[in-house]
Amino acid sequence: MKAVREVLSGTKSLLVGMRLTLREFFKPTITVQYPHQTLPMPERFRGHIELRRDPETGKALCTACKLCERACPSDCILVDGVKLEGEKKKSVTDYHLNFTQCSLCGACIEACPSDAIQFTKRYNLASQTNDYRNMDLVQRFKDQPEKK
Amino acid sequence: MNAFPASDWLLLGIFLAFVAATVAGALIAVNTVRIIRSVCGLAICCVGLAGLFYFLSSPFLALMEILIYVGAVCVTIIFAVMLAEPDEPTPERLVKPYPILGFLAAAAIAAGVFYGVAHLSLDTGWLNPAASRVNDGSVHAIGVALLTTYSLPFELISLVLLVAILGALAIAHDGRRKG
Amino acid sequence: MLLYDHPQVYLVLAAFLLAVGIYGLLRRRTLIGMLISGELIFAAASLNIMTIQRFISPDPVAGQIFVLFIMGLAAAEVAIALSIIIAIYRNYRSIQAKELSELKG
Amino acid sequence: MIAPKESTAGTPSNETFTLNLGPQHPATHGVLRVKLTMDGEYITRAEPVPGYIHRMHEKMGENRTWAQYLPNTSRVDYLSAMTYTHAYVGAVERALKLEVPLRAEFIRVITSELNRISSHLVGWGAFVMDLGGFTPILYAFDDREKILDLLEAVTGSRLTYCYYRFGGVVADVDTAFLEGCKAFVKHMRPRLDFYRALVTDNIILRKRLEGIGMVSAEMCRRYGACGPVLRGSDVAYDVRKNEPYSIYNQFDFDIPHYPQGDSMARYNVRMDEIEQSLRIIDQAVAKIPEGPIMGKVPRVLKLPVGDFCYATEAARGRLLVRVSSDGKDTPYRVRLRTPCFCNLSLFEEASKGMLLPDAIAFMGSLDLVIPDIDR
Amino acid sequence: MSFFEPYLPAVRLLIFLVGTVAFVGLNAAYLVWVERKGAGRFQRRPGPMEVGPQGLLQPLADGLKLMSKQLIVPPGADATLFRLAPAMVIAPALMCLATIPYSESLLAPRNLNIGLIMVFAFGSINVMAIMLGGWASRNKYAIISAARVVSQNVAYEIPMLLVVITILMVTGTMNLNDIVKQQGPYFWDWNLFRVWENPLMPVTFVIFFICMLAETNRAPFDMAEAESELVAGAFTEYAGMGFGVFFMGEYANILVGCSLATVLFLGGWQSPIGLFPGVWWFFLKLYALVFTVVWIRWTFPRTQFYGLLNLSWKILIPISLVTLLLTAVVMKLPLLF
Repeated sequence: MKAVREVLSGTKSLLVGMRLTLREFFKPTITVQYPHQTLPMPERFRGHIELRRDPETGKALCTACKLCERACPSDCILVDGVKLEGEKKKSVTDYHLNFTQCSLCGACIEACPSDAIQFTKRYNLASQTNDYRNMDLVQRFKDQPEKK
Repeated sequence: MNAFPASDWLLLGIFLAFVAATVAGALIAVNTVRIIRSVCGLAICCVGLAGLFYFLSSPFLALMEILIYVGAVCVTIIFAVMLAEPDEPTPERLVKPYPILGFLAAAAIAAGVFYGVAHLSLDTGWLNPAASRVNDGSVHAIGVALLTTYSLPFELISLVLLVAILGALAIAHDGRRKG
Repeated sequence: MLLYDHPQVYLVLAAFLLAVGIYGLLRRRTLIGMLISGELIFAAASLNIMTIQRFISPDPVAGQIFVLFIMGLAAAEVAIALSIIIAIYRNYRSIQAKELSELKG
Repeated sequence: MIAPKESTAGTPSNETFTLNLGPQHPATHGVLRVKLTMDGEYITRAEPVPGYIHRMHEKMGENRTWAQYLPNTSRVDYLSAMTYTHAYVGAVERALKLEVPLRAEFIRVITSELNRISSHLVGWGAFVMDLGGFTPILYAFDDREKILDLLEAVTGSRLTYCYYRFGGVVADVDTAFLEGCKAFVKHMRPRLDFYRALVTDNIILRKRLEGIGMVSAEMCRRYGACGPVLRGSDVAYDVRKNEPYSIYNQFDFDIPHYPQGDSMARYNVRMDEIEQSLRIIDQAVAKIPEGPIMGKVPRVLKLPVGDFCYATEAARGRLLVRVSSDGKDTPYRVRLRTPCFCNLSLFEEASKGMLLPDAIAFMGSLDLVIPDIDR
Repeated sequence: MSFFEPYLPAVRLLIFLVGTVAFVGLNAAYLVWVERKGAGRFQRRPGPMEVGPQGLLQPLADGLKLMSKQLIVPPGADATLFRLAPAMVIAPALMCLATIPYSESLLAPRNLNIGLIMVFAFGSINVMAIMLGGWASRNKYAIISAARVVSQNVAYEIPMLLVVITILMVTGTMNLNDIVKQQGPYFWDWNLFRVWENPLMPVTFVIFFICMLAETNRAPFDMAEAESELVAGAFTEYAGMGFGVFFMGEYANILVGCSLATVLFLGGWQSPIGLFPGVWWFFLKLYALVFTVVWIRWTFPRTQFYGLLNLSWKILIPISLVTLLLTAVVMKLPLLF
């Protein structure tokens, strides 16, 4: 008798399961067809870092103080700068990021005293070449058009 | 058979293929070193035999041959091979005391048997088929005959099978949890 | 009359299967190999019976039933034989016929 | 030339054979190798061989500053990264006697519990996948996505959050997050019923889990097993209740525990824990105060000399971080006492005599994360 | 009488054989697509979408990929048997499908009186093929899988044959087309609903369906390729088209099983509502069953091995014996009065 009851309740549980999946079958899909559709990145998305621009002068805010270099747990930042004539602070001439080692922890941004670096929203960074071994952020900064 | 001009030759070809399968299967079954291949040989031989049964106007037996021999007997044998002989025989094992002599002796005996029986069957003047047949030999007729004329052997066979199953269980069950 | 309508063809084939089966029984060293050879001899017998019932017997059912019985017996035989082989393997760790000579003592 | 009898009368190696489960195997979910000695399909000995993904997380702590070690903590058990960071941050805060603002504590609790749910969802889905049911893991991922979206909006990352800092959290949550949490709790409760009907009540699953993989409380004690494994053996031990940290004593929740000690009990513990986490989130979202999110933290961190421990309840059990300081700005030693390592170590004893599929189910019920074992 | 007329039967035979092969090939390829699409829908994702509209060319791309891969024979494997095994899976399935009556006229050139036995005879070769493939791979997982396949198939052959005997008692013929013809033009005439001959007929159908799932090694009984336990079981060492043929053979066997269920229980090409009997009804029923198979696969976890055997020996075989006896009693009941 117990066996019969077990068979019946077992069958019922199977049928319930099948009903549930069938109901899911007719619901619309919820996935995003990635290369064709993309989602907006949230505000705090952590991409690789980039140099920020001073909205007034249009120059990089970075003063090459090298705090980010020291804060980085993975030693992937290399900064160099010179002191230009007639300016109070140094300005950055060389900012290399070894992105293959970067873990996007954000320690550099937190360490920066002048808020000169920020996260980008780039994420499609897989590549078959060694492109990101040595990202020249200064060059990238120069290539980018100034935002009006 | 539906007759179309080349159908006889087609049938002959199929027949020869079945004969070849039977012969080749039998030879593989006794001559290979690896036991698993000789089971395959048996399976091929049985498929060929099934085809011959078809030519002997018994499709039912042809299918039963496949069902029982290929589907049951061969599978059981392979299963036993898996259980009982997990490894290929080492070369050392294959060395026999008198390799050539043993082969010659066995071959001679087998050839003698073959010659005798084949000679007998070729020399006998075979009668023509009986003019009228008792029934049509269909599955229906087999079923009726099994339960009327041959009911006693049928019951005996079932008994033998039952005893075989029980015996197999009893023998194989012993020592199940020994290892 | 084509080849497949002659009883002799089937009978010679049956004789061949029988001979091969005997050869295998003599040559094989393992129990399973012997079992397979035995199956070949069964096959020879089935083929003979079927030939006779096809070409000579007035009752086409009898032969088929005999062959069915042979198949049943073969299945039973295989079941028993294999269980014995497995039991032997458990005791002797081998299915070589030679190893079993210990049974004598 | 007759071969000697012993050569064919098999050796013991004929009886059993060795089966390497892994390092690449669908059921180990990572690079764990278990060396199985099998007798047919029965396991006579199962020897876990960890170390294939050893990344020296403890050693790395010794050559970077206190703050630089923070990203490492999310990478040990990548499925419940929050609780790991919490333990490390907690240890350092205990050493420095830092005050954490109340709002930051609430945020920590909410994000930790969300993280626990997402971890249990993955664990549940992977467990059912080990048992051959592929669909549930995708339903679980659907729900997990909602959590990840919430957390990503706050922390900027979906897996290795690195969100807590000494003395608080790095960024404040907004009302959208809190509303999202409320909506998620509302969404998740019927989903749990759905999971129960689809998977938990399924007769096939019950037959596979009930009475399989028995682990007694005594065995747990011997091996130091913790978390759902321990609670599945009828020990209601939960760090959040028994040695309360953060502000967990302000919330009303139960410790689910089951007396059977089998795989089903561990499964049920996890499912019930999701419900309890939802309860905690519900209360925390309702009670969260306004205020700062960072306490006063010295610019350069130097811990006083000594050993400092902090235990949290990670999704897989009790996680203890012990930091030793010799007064410099880098740790002298960071020690992680991770739950999966202890949970795995009882596998060898408990899986003796099991069938292979049962062992796989048992391993799934331990819910192992391999980097957590190897560190 | 034209020149070609005597050849017509041969041409018809040829067309039928080519048609069967094409049917199997197309189905095996597109059942993979159906499975992937179905799995996708059950999991609320669209499934293959990239190759062709709705991913319709995906099987083609898969086939191309598999064909371009090398068939690796692992060292130590029995190369002959290793290569032979995939062929042994697909060939019997073709033979089985050749016996199925797709419609009243679209059936095997020789109307086989024992079509049912033929299906079972050739269906039984499948076990041996998977077993040989597993054994020949010389892989521990594959050998475990091969051993499982045998005990599973032996266990489920018994209730399946008992159920088929029940059907045979009800219909009294082994000719598949006659079995279909006996089932009338309305759905209550199907064998499935012939409760006056055997009150447990729907249960019989369920048993048959479960056995069919087990015989074709489908989830939740996919012991042979339990991927979380045995990696890919007997197919672990197969690469490229060797694996592809095994895969096709599996789907061809599902097709055989579902066709047989359609013929034996669901009235084959008979219309359920008395209108337009024909091949389309057959396919409708067939693919409904195939869909159910996919549906079951993506709903349940895998059974445990002893659970599987217990289900067969402790539940299915007793119940099928009961239905067998019940059918006999009901059929002979009129003799009592």
